[in-house]
Amino acid sequence: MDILIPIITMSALGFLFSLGLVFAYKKLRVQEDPRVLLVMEILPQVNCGACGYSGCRAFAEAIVKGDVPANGCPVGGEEVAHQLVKTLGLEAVEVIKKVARVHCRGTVSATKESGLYRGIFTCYASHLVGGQKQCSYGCLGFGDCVEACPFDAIYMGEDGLPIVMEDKCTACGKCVDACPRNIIELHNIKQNILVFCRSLDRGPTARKACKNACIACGICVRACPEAIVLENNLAKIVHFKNIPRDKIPDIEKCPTKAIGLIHKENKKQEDDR
Amino acid sequence: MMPNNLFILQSSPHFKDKDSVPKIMYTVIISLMPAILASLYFFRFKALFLYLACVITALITEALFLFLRKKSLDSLSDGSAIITGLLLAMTLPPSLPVEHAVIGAVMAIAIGKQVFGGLGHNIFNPALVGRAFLQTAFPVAMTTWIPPITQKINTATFATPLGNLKFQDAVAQGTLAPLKDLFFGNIGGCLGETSALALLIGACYLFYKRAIDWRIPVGIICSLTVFTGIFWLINPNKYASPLFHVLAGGLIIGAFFMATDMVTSPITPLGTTIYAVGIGVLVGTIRLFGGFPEGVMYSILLMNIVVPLLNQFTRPRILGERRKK
Amino acid sequence: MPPRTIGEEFTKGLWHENPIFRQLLGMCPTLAVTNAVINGIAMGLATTFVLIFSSIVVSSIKKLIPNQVRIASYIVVIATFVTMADRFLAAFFPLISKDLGPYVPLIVVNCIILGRQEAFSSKNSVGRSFIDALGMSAGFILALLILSSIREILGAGTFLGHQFLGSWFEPWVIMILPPGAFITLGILIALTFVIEHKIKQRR
Amino acid sequence: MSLSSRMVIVLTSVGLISGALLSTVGILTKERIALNKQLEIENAIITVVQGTHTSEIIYEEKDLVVYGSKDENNQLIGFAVYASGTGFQDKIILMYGTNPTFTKIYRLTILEQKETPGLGAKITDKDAFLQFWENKDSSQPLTLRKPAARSPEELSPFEVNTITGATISSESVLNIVRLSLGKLMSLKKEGKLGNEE
Amino acid sequence: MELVALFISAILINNFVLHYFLGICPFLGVSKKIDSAFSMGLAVTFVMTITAVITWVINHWILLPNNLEYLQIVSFILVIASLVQLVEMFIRKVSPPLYQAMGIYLPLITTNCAIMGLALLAALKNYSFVETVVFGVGSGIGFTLAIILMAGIREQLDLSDVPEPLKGAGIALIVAGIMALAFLGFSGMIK
Amino acid sequence: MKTKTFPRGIHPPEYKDITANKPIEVMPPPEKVFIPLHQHFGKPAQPLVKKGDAVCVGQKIGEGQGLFSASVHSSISGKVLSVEDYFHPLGMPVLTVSIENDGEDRPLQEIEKTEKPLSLSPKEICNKVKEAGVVGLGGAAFPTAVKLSPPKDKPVDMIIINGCECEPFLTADYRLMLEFADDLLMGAELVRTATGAKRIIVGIEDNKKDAYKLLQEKAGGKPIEVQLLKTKYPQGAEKNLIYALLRREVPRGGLPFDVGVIVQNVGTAKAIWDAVHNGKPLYERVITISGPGIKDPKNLLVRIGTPFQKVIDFCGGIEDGTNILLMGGPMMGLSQWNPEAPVIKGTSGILALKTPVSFKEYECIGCSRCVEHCPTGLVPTRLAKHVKYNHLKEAEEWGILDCVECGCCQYTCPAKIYLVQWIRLGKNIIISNKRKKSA
Ligand SMILES: Cc1cc2nc3c(=O)[nH]c(=O)nc-3n(C[C@H](O)[C@H](O)[C@H](O)COP(=O)(O)O)c2cc1C
Ligand SMILES: Cc1cc2nc3c(=O)[nH]c(=O)nc-3n(C[C@H](O)[C@H](O)[C@H](O)COP(=O)(O)O)c2cc1C
Ligand SMILES: Cc1cc2nc3c(=O)[nH]c(=O)nc-3n(C[C@H](O)[C@H](O)[C@H](O)COP(=O)(O)O)c2cc1C
Ligand SMILES: Cc1cc2nc3c(=O)[nH]c(=O)nc-3n(C[C@H](O)[C@H](O)[C@H](O)CO)c2cc1C
Ligand code: SF4
Ligand code: SF4
Ligand code: SF4
Ligand code: SF4
Ligand code: FES
Repeated sequence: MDILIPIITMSALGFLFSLGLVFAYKKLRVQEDPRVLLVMEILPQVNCGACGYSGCRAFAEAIVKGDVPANGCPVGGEEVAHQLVKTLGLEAVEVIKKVARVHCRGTVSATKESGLYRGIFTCYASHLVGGQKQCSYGCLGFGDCVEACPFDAIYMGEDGLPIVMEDKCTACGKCVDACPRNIIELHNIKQNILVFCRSLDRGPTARKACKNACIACGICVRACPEAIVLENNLAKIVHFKNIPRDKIPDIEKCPTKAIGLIHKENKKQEDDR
Repeated sequence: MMPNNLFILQSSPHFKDKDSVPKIMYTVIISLMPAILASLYFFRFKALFLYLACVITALITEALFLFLRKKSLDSLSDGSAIITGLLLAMTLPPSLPVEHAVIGAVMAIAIGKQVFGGLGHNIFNPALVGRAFLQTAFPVAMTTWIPPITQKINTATFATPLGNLKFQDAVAQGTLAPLKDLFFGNIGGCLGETSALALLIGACYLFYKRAIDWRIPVGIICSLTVFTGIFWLINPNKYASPLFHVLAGGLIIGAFFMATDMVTSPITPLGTTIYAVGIGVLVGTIRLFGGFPEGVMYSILLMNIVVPLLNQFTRPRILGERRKK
Repeated sequence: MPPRTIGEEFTKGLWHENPIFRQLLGMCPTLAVTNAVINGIAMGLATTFVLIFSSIVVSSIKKLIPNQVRIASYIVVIATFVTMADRFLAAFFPLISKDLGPYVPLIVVNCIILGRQEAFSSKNSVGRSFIDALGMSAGFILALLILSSIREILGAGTFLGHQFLGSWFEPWVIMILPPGAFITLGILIALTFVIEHKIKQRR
Repeated sequence: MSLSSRMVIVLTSVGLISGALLSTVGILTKERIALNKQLEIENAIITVVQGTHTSEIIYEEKDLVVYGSKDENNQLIGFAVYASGTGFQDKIILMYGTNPTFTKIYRLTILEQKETPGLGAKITDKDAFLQFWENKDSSQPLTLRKPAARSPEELSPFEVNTITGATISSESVLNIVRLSLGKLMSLKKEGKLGNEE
Repeated sequence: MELVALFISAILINNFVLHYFLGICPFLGVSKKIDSAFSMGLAVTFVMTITAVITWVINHWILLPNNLEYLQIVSFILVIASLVQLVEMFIRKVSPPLYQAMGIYLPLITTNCAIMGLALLAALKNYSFVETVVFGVGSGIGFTLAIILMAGIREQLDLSDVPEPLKGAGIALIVAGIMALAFLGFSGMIK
Repeated sequence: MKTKTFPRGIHPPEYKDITANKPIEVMPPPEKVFIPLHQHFGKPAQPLVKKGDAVCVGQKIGEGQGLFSASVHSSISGKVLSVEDYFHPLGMPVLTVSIENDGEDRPLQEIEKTEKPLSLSPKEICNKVKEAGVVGLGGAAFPTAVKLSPPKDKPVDMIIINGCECEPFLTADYRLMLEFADDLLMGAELVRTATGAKRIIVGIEDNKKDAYKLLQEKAGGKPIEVQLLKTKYPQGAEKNLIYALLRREVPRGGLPFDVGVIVQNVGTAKAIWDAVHNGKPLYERVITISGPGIKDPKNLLVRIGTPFQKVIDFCGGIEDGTNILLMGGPMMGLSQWNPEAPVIKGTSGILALKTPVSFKEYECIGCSRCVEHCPTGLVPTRLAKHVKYNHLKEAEEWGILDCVECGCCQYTCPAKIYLVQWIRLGKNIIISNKRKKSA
């Protein structure tokens, strides 16, 4: 008897409880698209929001619904896009790997200070009082972009300019948003030539403020008019694929080296690290 | 342009009031002096050693943390650690062994202040965290009292006026300390709390310098008066008078010097008022119904817990704002 | 990830996935029973017992259990072992049982146990689950031991009930009380972060 | 087999097996645990009424149990009173022994308390507290000695000691004894305590 | 009077979190924002009250009469687990806004020792039915109070410079310690 | 008469005596002026001239675009040197017309005087004001024509003429009130006519009693009330001024005409009169050049576009040890690094100060002084922290967008925290995020 009562009680409890669960399972189950979970597993799960959704989960739901193409996640890049295509049976899409690039060479030594800045040490704050450099377009060097990067892909170089580690950069665009002077832009990683200046000042003014400024002398434009134009005192690469290899040395004759090959630069960056 | 000719580039405003954090802190230190001198008079070397131990330990602990966190040691000179040390010492019984005081000062600065990020970030009043730690760690030593030098008696154990009230039924027995003694300091108790007069002199200086928010002492004293007054009116043979409660124990020092700690009190006017009234009521409750004779420390710490919520939910009305009912 | 070796399976519970310091699981018993080393050890052993046996049982019946009643069945299994441990203590160590009060029965809701069943035993073989449970328990006991040693030594001046510090030492009563438990654990967790950080920097 | 029936069967059988296991364990340990409890009480009775040979419950209500203690010769030598009340933190449960007329307290022991360790918890300590409760005269109301005395000799027979720093706990113990004694006296008057004499 | 004392003591003196160390996981886990802390507190109070009632019934009508104390653990936990699930489903059906507010915290409650602790403590202390209910409600409110206060503090700490290693659980535990220290001020209040 | 005021606020040292007794001097036009096409709240003006064009005084050189904009006029006669980006006192380069003076000060031919301006229709007044490129001279440089045509559903019953000039050092408005009292009262009447309001109140702080007396005398017989206010900063901030004078509260995020009020600066009132009565565009204004760094402080009537350096040189130059150059007052002014920047319509003064170069910043100690002094009723420390820790949503909930950047909080803060800069930063980020979202 002593043994039977507990056994019965327990079995009864188990029975009742399982009935409850069966009931719950049948009646109150929430339907969730299992593919969302699959997609979640593929996504990088950093919830950075670069895709334009409020997080990886929202993106997963969107892609399952078909609202975004498979390459919608800039962070995941090619590999994730590829897997998504495979898993969901979507149409294959082309993925251009992009990276962030800094359009300024206004290092501490190259530029002149405008005043003794006193205040909050962020680029944005300094920008709001006009910036502590005479160039009103250049990098302010407090590293808002570094702070903003969720992947630790930017660091502050010794000469006061941010350096992007291209292997870590996922093109999430946070730094682009963070920079008050719009110095950072996302580019196709294959683009190897860049204008490292944003100054719209006239040549003499620009040069006075920064040794490495684009002075709108037009040497590069003359070297390759198909791809480079001058706009508001600044050289602009319209379409980098139009630059033939053999023109590069001519372009690099830029007196302030405001335009040039990025990969040479990159080598130097590698060494800096 | 030469760099040294550069103009300053900054955001407005370009004028600043002359007051600064160290100035406020040193004002408080000066205002504590009358009470410190009084306690040195009442307890002589015992008091001196406690003050020295607490202040020095507080400074060393602060320096250690600043060093560990790779911050500039300049902040030592802002005076806040000195205040913490002094106030801690002022809340200790004169007979407390110096090594206990040292532990208290370490805890006050370490757990009460630096773990939160140092000056300005702490949630709880550091000196009282130190005292609460000691009270809980060494309850016996923290409730053993010696008489002041002005009372020429020589007993090993001695009770404070509030202790008498709680455990000896002093009102009924008629052994309650006279108000005059409470006011001038001819009683036992913690270093800093014996003489209400000396504390009030310091408090006047604080008011003169506008270093503290008047709402806090006024709110505490009023609410305590009302709370204890009600019971006193009901049964004056059992409960002590409100004036006794205001003058006894740590209330004056607590209301003027500890509850007013800016870091750990609310920043909004309404919040501050609620905070002060809360302290007064809690002090009354603990003194009349709690297990401890004195509740100032616990009341302030308890209200410290509520301060973030008070700040959150008592945002002042913005000019032109219409509040939803 | 390559499969972990048996050794790694065991040691991960000691440090990298230490249930208390790293995963912050099972905080309640940790705080509640560490006022004396002996209680800590008893609690640790009881938890170990439950963890190991329920791991074995769960991993061996995992295939039979439909997903929907998974948690319920695990809870019953765990509760069964907890009851055994509880009864055992009450029968043979009545004093300790009294000290631990309701915290032994509370092992049943200890997140470490259910968490391990969910995360590990329900997916791995009996052998691996056993090793994993062993490692986790060791980590748990280790944490309890550290915490309870600090608390007992400072709070009572004793270790396992024996005078540890000299009689000059005046015990810090607070360490035996709730505030001491919280504060000590808080500091220990911060310390493990610091150590972990240092280890990472070394690499 | 459908999923639902599998769910039911699995959970029921888990319950079944668990029930079986538990009942075994339960039965195996039941006696032992009951014995432990009983031993605790018996030990306490022997401590507070020394010379007890047998004892039996002669009165029982919530929070108050009276055991009559008899020696080898089946002579009533006193009562062991199990009583409880609120202390500083939580309930204190204690037991004390009296002579058959309740005019003398032999001894006191604390069965359960949750007072502050190192402070209120000293009420379980013989040197600090319990020894001051030996052989008290309870024909008059007991009073508390504060400040504390150093040795039992300093106390009058009607006085019990405080623990320095733990007045409340000491007072609570005294109160529990006082209250239960009062109750017992009136019970006795009403003749509800059995008719031993 | 006794009941009032029990109630106040459950909230302030023998607070579940600060005195008994029960429910620490949600106390640490769900105290980052005041809103969610409040919802969690509500959910816990709610479940605690129901648990108190049902476990009392099971204990006094089934287990004790049959001498089955040793089934307390198993049966209580089963009851709690199923109860939580039923409550969750019920709320979801009946009031979606309420579900949004507190439903998502319900699953967390199953492995919360506060609930189980309540059932066990009430059984251990031999409370009567009314006492058990008061104890349940009081403990729930005590838990809510503690977690909301904690959340307020943590929101403020989000605006502070807490040392890196202490961020998160470390500082939360220290704050809990000082809170427990302050709550000691209430001890001895109920005699 | 009782002085009125608003709650909270501060009492910074005034330093008005330096220039209070110096009558307005006329500064001769410089050889070159640099006239930015963006000197006002709203869209920049579109250039109407190009390099090499000849222009005369008062000729329109930039046309306002759209509703919120204002036209820009030449302040000298001469030749346009360039139309290019140039330094601007606000910090960012702005499209600027630089003109070389031919020394003739040739006025525009077609200037016409209106004999009976008060009998014009509201529409006509507005048009004349708009043509003249008048913007608020009290600081925000809000296009006045827009202010004068409030939406139909918000009738205006009250005009407030803001003569508070609460910023330390500045005395331009004060001198203007003393020397052009009639003009500005007439200007006020014009505003009243244009908007159909009933009453006019002129608010003057009690540190300018003689201006108060003078205006009260002149206002006799007109529906104009002159009211003395207790000296306190920022009395001149319009929401506070409206509260002080009328006890009306402008709703959060609203504008004065939400409570039936229009506030105009005294200088603006005069400019309106000049525009409507004399047909004179806004090409010069009164500014105060003061501060311990100026050798010979003055109140000057200056042409818009004159570089600061020229103005300072006219006042004897800068003293050694000057380390900060401001456009505007010390509470809200903008610090300048480049003395070549030009005077614009919103320039109320140029100050050269000697401030302590370094001071230590502390952590906020929660003293609540900023809360006690914020005239808007905000919790500045909280706002700053929310911005610092990137809780922009919370910052908005706590009313960051209501901050008028008066600087009271930072002035009183004993920890010397850059409260206003944090708040400004937060406002900028929030607003630009909102723009991005709506775009
Ligand atoms: C500011 C201040 C706060 C205090 N707070 C408490 C307290 O909360 N609890 C306490 O027991 N003593 C506190 N004290 C000490 C008491 O004022 C006093 O010394 C105490 O009443 C002694 O009583 P006891 O020994 O009987 O506990 C405080 C002292 C000061 C100066
Ligand atoms: C943390 C702490 C725990 C305490 N625990 C107890 C206790 O368990 N029992 C007790 O009687 N007093 C305890 N007290 C002290 C009482 O509050 C009270 O001060 C004491 O009973 C007064 O005793 P005394 O008159 O001998 O100083 C405790 C005090 C503290 C600070
Ligand atoms: C903090 C603050 C202070 C101000 N002080 C003055 C002042 O002293 N005098 C003034 O005319 N306008 C002052 N203003 C500008 C007024 O708020 C308002 O914009 C102006 O009086 C409107 O007139 P206006 O359009 O003619 O410039 C201040 C604004 C702020 C935000
Ligand atoms: C009016 C005033 C009261 C203070 N009271 C205390 C106090 O009670 N305890 C303390 O540790 N520090 C006190 N301080 C110093 C300082 O605020 C304290 O160290 C900070 O809490 C540390 O962050 C006080 C400072 C002021 C200005
Ligand atoms: S923040 Fe910039 S550098 Fe960092 S990952 Fe994103 S795009 Fe790349
Ligand atoms: S690139 Fe932009 S954000 Fe980065 S440091 Fe330079 S100015 Fe700042
Ligand atoms: S918060 Fe804004 S409105 Fe308030 S005092 Fe500071 S600057 Fe002025
Ligand atoms: S005035 Fe400064 S220190 Fe005081 S509360 Fe405001 S920000 Fe903090
Ligand atoms: S261990 Fe108690 S809630 Fe997790």
